[in-house]
Amino acid sequence: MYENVMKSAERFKARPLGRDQKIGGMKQREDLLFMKVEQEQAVPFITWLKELGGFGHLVLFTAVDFIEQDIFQITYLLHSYEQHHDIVVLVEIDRQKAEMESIHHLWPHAATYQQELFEMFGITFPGSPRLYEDFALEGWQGPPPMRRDFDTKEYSEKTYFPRPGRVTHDPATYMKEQLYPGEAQTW
Amino acid sequence: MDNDSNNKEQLDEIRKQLTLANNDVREGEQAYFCDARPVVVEPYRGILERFANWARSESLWILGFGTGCGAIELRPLMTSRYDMYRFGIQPRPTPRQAGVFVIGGYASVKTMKRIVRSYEQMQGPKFVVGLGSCTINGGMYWDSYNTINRLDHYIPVDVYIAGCMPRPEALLAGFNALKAKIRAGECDGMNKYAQNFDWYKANQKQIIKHWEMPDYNW
Amino acid sequence: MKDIAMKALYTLISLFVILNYGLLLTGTMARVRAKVQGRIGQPVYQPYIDILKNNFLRTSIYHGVMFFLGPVFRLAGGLGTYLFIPVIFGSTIFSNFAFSGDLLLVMYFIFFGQLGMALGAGQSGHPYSPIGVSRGLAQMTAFELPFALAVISIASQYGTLSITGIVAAQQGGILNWVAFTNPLAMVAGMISFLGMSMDNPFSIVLAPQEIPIGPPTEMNAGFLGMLQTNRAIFNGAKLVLFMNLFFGGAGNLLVMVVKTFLLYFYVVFVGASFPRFRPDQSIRFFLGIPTLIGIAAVVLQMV
Amino acid sequence: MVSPIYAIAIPLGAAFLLPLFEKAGKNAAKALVLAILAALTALPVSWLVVWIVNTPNLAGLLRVSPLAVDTGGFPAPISIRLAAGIGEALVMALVNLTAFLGITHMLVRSQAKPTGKTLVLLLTLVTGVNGLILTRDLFNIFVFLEITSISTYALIASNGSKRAYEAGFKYIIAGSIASSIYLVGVIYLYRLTGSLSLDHLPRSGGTAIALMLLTTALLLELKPFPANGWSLDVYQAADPGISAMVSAVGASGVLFVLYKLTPLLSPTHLRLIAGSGAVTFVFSQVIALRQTDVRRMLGYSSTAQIGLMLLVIGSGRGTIPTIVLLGLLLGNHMLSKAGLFWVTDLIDGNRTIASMSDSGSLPALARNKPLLVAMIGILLAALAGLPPFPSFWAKWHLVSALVPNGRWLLVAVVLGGSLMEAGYLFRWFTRFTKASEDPGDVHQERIPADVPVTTRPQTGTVSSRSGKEALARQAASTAAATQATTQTIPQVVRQAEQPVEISGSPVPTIIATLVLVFGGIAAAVGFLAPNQELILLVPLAVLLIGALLDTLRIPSKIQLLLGMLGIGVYSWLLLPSLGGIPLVFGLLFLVGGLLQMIALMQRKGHQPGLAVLVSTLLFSLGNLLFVQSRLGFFFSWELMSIVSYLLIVRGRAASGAALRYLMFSLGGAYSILVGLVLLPTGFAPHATSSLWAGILLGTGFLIKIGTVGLHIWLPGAYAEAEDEVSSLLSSVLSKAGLFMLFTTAGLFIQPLLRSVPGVTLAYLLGWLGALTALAGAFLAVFQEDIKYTLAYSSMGQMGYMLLSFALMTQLGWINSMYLAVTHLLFKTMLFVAIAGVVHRTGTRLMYRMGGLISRMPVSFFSVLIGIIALSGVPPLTGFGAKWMLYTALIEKGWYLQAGMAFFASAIAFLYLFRLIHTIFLGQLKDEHREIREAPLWYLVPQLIAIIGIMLVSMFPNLLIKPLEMAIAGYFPQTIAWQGSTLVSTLGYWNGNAVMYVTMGVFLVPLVWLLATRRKHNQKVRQFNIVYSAERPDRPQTTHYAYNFYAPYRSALGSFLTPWATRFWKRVLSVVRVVGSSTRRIYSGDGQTYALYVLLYAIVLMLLLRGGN
Repeated sequence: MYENVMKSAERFKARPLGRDQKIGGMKQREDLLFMKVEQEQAVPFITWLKELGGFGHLVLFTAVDFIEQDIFQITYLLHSYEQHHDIVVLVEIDRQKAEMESIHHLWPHAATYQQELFEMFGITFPGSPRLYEDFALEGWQGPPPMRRDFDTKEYSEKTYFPRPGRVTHDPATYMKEQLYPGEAQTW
Repeated sequence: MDNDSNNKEQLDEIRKQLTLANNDVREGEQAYFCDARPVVVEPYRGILERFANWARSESLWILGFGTGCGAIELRPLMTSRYDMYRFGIQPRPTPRQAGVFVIGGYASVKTMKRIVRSYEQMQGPKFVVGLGSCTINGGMYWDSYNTINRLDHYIPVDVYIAGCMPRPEALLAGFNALKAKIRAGECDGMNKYAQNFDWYKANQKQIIKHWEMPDYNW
Repeated sequence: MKDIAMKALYTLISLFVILNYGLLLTGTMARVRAKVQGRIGQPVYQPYIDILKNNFLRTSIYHGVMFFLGPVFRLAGGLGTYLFIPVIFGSTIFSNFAFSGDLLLVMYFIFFGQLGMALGAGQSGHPYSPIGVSRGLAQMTAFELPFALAVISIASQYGTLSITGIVAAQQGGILNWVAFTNPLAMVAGMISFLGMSMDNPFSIVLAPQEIPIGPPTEMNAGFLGMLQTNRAIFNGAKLVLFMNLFFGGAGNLLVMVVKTFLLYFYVVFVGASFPRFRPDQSIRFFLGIPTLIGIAAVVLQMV
Repeated sequence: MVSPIYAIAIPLGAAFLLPLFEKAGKNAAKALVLAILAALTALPVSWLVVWIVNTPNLAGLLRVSPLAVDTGGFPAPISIRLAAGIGEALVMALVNLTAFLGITHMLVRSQAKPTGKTLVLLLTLVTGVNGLILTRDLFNIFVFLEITSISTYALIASNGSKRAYEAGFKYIIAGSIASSIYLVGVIYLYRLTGSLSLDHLPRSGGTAIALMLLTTALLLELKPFPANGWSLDVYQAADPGISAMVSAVGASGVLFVLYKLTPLLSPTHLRLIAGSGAVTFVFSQVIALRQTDVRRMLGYSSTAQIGLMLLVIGSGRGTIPTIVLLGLLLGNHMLSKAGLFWVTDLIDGNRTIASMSDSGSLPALARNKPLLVAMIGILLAALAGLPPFPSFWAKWHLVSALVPNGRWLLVAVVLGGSLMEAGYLFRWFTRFTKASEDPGDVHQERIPADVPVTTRPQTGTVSSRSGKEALARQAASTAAATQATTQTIPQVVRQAEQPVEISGSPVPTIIATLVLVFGGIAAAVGFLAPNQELILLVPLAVLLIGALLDTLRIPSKIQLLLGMLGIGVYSWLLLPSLGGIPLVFGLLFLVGGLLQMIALMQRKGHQPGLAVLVSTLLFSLGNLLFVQSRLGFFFSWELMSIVSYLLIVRGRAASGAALRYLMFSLGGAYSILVGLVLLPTGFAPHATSSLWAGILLGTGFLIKIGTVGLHIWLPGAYAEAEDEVSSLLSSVLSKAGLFMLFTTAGLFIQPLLRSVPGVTLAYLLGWLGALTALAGAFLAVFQEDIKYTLAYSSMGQMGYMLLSFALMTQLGWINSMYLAVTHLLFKTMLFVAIAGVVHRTGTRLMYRMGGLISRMPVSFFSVLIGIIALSGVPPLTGFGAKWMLYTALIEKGWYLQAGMAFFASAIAFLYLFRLIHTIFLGQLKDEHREIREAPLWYLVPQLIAIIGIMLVSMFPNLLIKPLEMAIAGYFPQTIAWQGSTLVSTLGYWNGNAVMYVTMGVFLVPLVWLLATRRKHNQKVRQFNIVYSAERPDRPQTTHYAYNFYAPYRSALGSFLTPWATRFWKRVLSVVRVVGSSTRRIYSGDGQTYALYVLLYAIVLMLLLRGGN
């Protein structure tokens, strides 16, 4: 399995994030593989995975805003029922030109993910059905709220009548001081 | 009423004020909806109103609409552990018949739209219980882009129950507080809403786009 | 003139008794159900407060003339049904207007309220209302069949369709009751009574979770109060009818209270023990065994 | 008197001289031919006139001595004698008239005018036929046979087409074989007896085989089944004008010869002739059913008619002389068949008329040339044996001759064949009225796709960013779609509206039709006069007057007013003379009919046939009230059926339904016919008779009532007829069967089995009634089409009436009539109110309506009252009916029927609620936002009916007491009155008190609500509903109406299978299969046909041997 995918990955210029490589300081599961692929090769690669690689199930489809590198990382999580194996395809796209090929022709339900991604991140998927319709936010008029340059606190304060007198405590200190003063040492 | 034309014009003027423009209803759909404004209804006087208030307080019908995570606390309230029926409280599936609206925690903008519509469909006098911190000041969602912070800017609230989550005991205490308030004749959210309708509506419309309904959902 | 005045007075007394009895019975049974569920339950007088509260509501909405008349029809149906049944055997006060017609009149007058209510609910324009009505009517046609067969069996047994006559024939000991002289008719009738009560196995009409309470979805305030009032009276009327038909009627109020309480208790007992049927299941149920029992009861009278 | 010899000499001479005349000018020759034929027609007519003037009565007329001429001056055995008796004169007149009209037709038509040669041949043919009719010499007959045959071959072949030559050749082969056999027979006979004169041949035995040879030959000439394949190509291949001549004229001569032979023949011969006729009749009809070409179908019909006449000849003497019967049938056949052939000739632009399958232009024809279509209708009715045409009377007398002799097989053949004939003839006729949308079968009514009616986009929410564009795009696309549909519709219509041209003059056909009509009326007068029942012809007079007004294009309103006036006067004169049950039904028919006619006043302009048919229908219903004789009754009954058929067929998509109605009506009528003949004491009220009479009459009446199993026609007829006419049919006409049941009630009370005294026909009727009530209710529940719902509801209600009637107790009968009267009132309300709704909304599908209460409050109120009255909810009239029904049932001991009836009445609630809810309550549709209340003419009858219902509800004894009086004396008294309380042995009912109590209990909560909800009770609109905090998208998606009782359907499962429909479909398919497989014996090969002819002859001979 692994070899098979790797062989084709070369064709699509997909780069595995090595199995032994620790991501976030933890060892990966045996049945999970991360692949990084260029934007142009992403959909062909996913198509190959679906049609020939046996990864018939689109489990998850989301995006991460790496504002520091000025990219959106799009994440496709695929699953193969035959091999009991997951594969994560990571694609980085330009944050300034947030546009990605649609995969709704592979999985119809991907259209809904894309609708959500458009609403939350402003990533467009040309040709995706109902892309510009409201998904979760009815009549949202601000910038896409999940972009990290969108200041939700400021927006909230501006929009939702903050009640004055709100105090924020650090839970650990607050607990120590207020609730369990005698047991402070046990913490 | 005489047929004096002056008088008639005046009446028309008054009637115009009593009807809503319903600007948010789509073209050609005005005829589907009632366009009357909510009106302030004077309470009965004296002992009759006190008696009525007692009856209202002893028969609290909750609208079965779990708007947020706090609604989970209503279930144990119904079952044998807490048994809210003892206090004359029972759930009701339709706003037409319910008298108490328990806002179960955080209210996103999307939910808020439904809350307002349902609130308006309830028949007065109607009472609102804000459940959990989220309804008071946004709670843990205080800086969320999509969750309101203060419920009382959108609909009149009679009782707040603080906590995240408040336990069923707190809810019962809240209901009892509501009962006391009702008996004291202090719960007049319905008239408050009607009186300050434009303010409430402006607040609601500030956050809720695509209203697509009449301004007051009869 | 004096006669009419007296009759009016008797009617008022009779209605007063049945209204209070019906409300208290409803309250009591709610407590019984609560006990089954391990709760304490609402106060016995809760139905009174609910009706009061609904009538005290300051605003209300209506959808049109038929919507307005729906509850009127319903309550008129309940009152009429009750008033055409003699409640206490041999009592002038509680004989009501039983002289205007016999059992057939009562059986058909039950439809009066249902039809009117269905029309009122229909005008609300809410899709759940006609869904509820369609289920209710469909179920009604099914449970009326065994009931009708039971009634026919009794009528042929005693040679009368007069309720007073049927009660009179059952006097003189517990063994003279239809329940013992014609047990098949009683069984068929009592099964359809379950359907008529719309309690649990057959409560799909209201289905609070699925189609929020069905026909009266849009009913509010005073309209709802009127429906609740009717519920008490109509329940009482049905209980009295079944008591008269199968269990020897009642010679005084106390006997009536005991018998009807037990009858209602039976409904609640079944309701608390069984889950709910789908409409097609309940139709098939009533058209099956209970109808066969009813036919058997009728055939036994023929041979 | 002119000698008969001229009848032969003139045409023969003229035929030879014609080429000479042609030299003088074509027109001279044509004029000569016409003059000769006119003279030939006039000749026998002149004899007839002289005889009729000289003889006082019919019997004398039949015994008049024939006009005989011995040729050559020698007496008969030596010379050839020509003799013309009454029969000869009659047949000759008909033959020559038809020939005259036929040649005229061919001369005046625009294309394929006959050449001189054709005229010569036609004259020769006429000569031959005249000779056949007149001569009394067997060999001379052979000569004329040959003359006829040869001219026929030549005529057929004169068309010049390949098919015509082939057809002619086959004809020659078969004809030659027949001639040879005849010649052998003649020789044999001469050898045996030494004489060939019909008047001198011995009537004793020994000549059987010789006579059989003659008979066989003549039979073969008459194209008997199955040895007739050779003749049938003629009809399709030859010129229709010539087909008409061959079909109408050619055969009649041979037929008459056979008739002349009958005195010589033994009973075995006759039986063979009758059998041959019967076989031919029935099989030709079966095959005709499967024909796709109209001329071929008419050809089979001709063969069948000849078969019928053979049957008449062979079945011997009946109630009236054979010759009269034969004359009626022959005249009817000749004129109608020739007329039909001519019509196909007239409208033969692209042969569309001649094809059964492709007939798109026929409706256009009906619109453009209504008179022509009316004429076709008359000709078809005559051919099918409907009153008052001659063959109707012949059919009656034929059956009444056959039944007492116990010849059941022949009766079955005659009636079954006639039924099939009416079936295929009118199937063709319905093509003229067929609309583009014909629902065909009732159980598969097509529900059109729900086209988007608004141009509004259908999505609930539209995104902010591109919302406007999306909205605009959607709106544009919808608008385009709408435009496209509006553009295509006129195209479709234009396609259907092909102009239909008439080529030639219809005058000869019109004359034939008129002769038929007047012959029919003369026959009617002749047959009805002996019983002093000429008053039964009043509906016919109305029909004629109305037809006249219609041709003058008098507006329908005026016609209707005249009709109402006429019915008013008629009722005024008739009703006081009636009493008891007839009076009740008289009021019901006539006054109820008047009520219905008010609704028809809504029609604007000239509606061809509407007013006249309605008036005629009501008059013929009036006939039933007082008719005494069996024949008179049967005449009135059939007249009513055919008139109501014509009314139904006017509906927009009613052709299939109307045809079903006609078929079941005729089937019922034939059943009644046999039943009537079986009644020994004649038709009189409460006659008691044999069981079979009861069963047959009962079946006929049950069909009219629409009992379950026989109800197939009912829903379609009621639903597809025009909306106001449906009301008339359902509320008035359906009671005709019930009335007849009441009138013949005595038939139904005898026990079926001696051992079980309780089981009578009435007992069966009771079960049927209960089943009908249940089936009607169940079928009504699951309809989407409102008129089908009402139609099935009518069926269910008729079931209650039947059940009550069948009880045969006082209360039962009172209830049956009480139901009949109240059903009239509430069905009027329902049907007319629904007619108004359909008129305004333009749809009959319930789920497309909704919320109309605000737009049509009066109609709503009327429907509300109607459904309360129908359902039996107190305090309105329905409860009285239910109370009486159950009381009577339980008194009688019919407990299970009572249970069934109760179940049916509970089911009725389902469809009634559905009816009122889906139309008037729920969500108002956009397209109905501006509609108005129903027209005033619709409201008036509804209001009258409401007043009636309210009165009867308030004071039930207003109706029940007169009904009680109407049936006083029939049954022992089982009910009593205590004030206004009706007391039975079981229970009691005080309608008055119930009304007061109900009003009381209704007022109390009403006043309470009005008082407490006086203020701050906001009236809201249709979308202000609790919709899970959402808003409804569109009224269409919010209105719960389609498939309303889905759970019930799934609960009942296979119980709802339409068994009856399935059964009748199976019957139809069996008949069709028989037709198709029988048709296979016609291989189209001349040799095979010749073989058939020979085999046929041999089989006949063998049968004769076996018979001896």
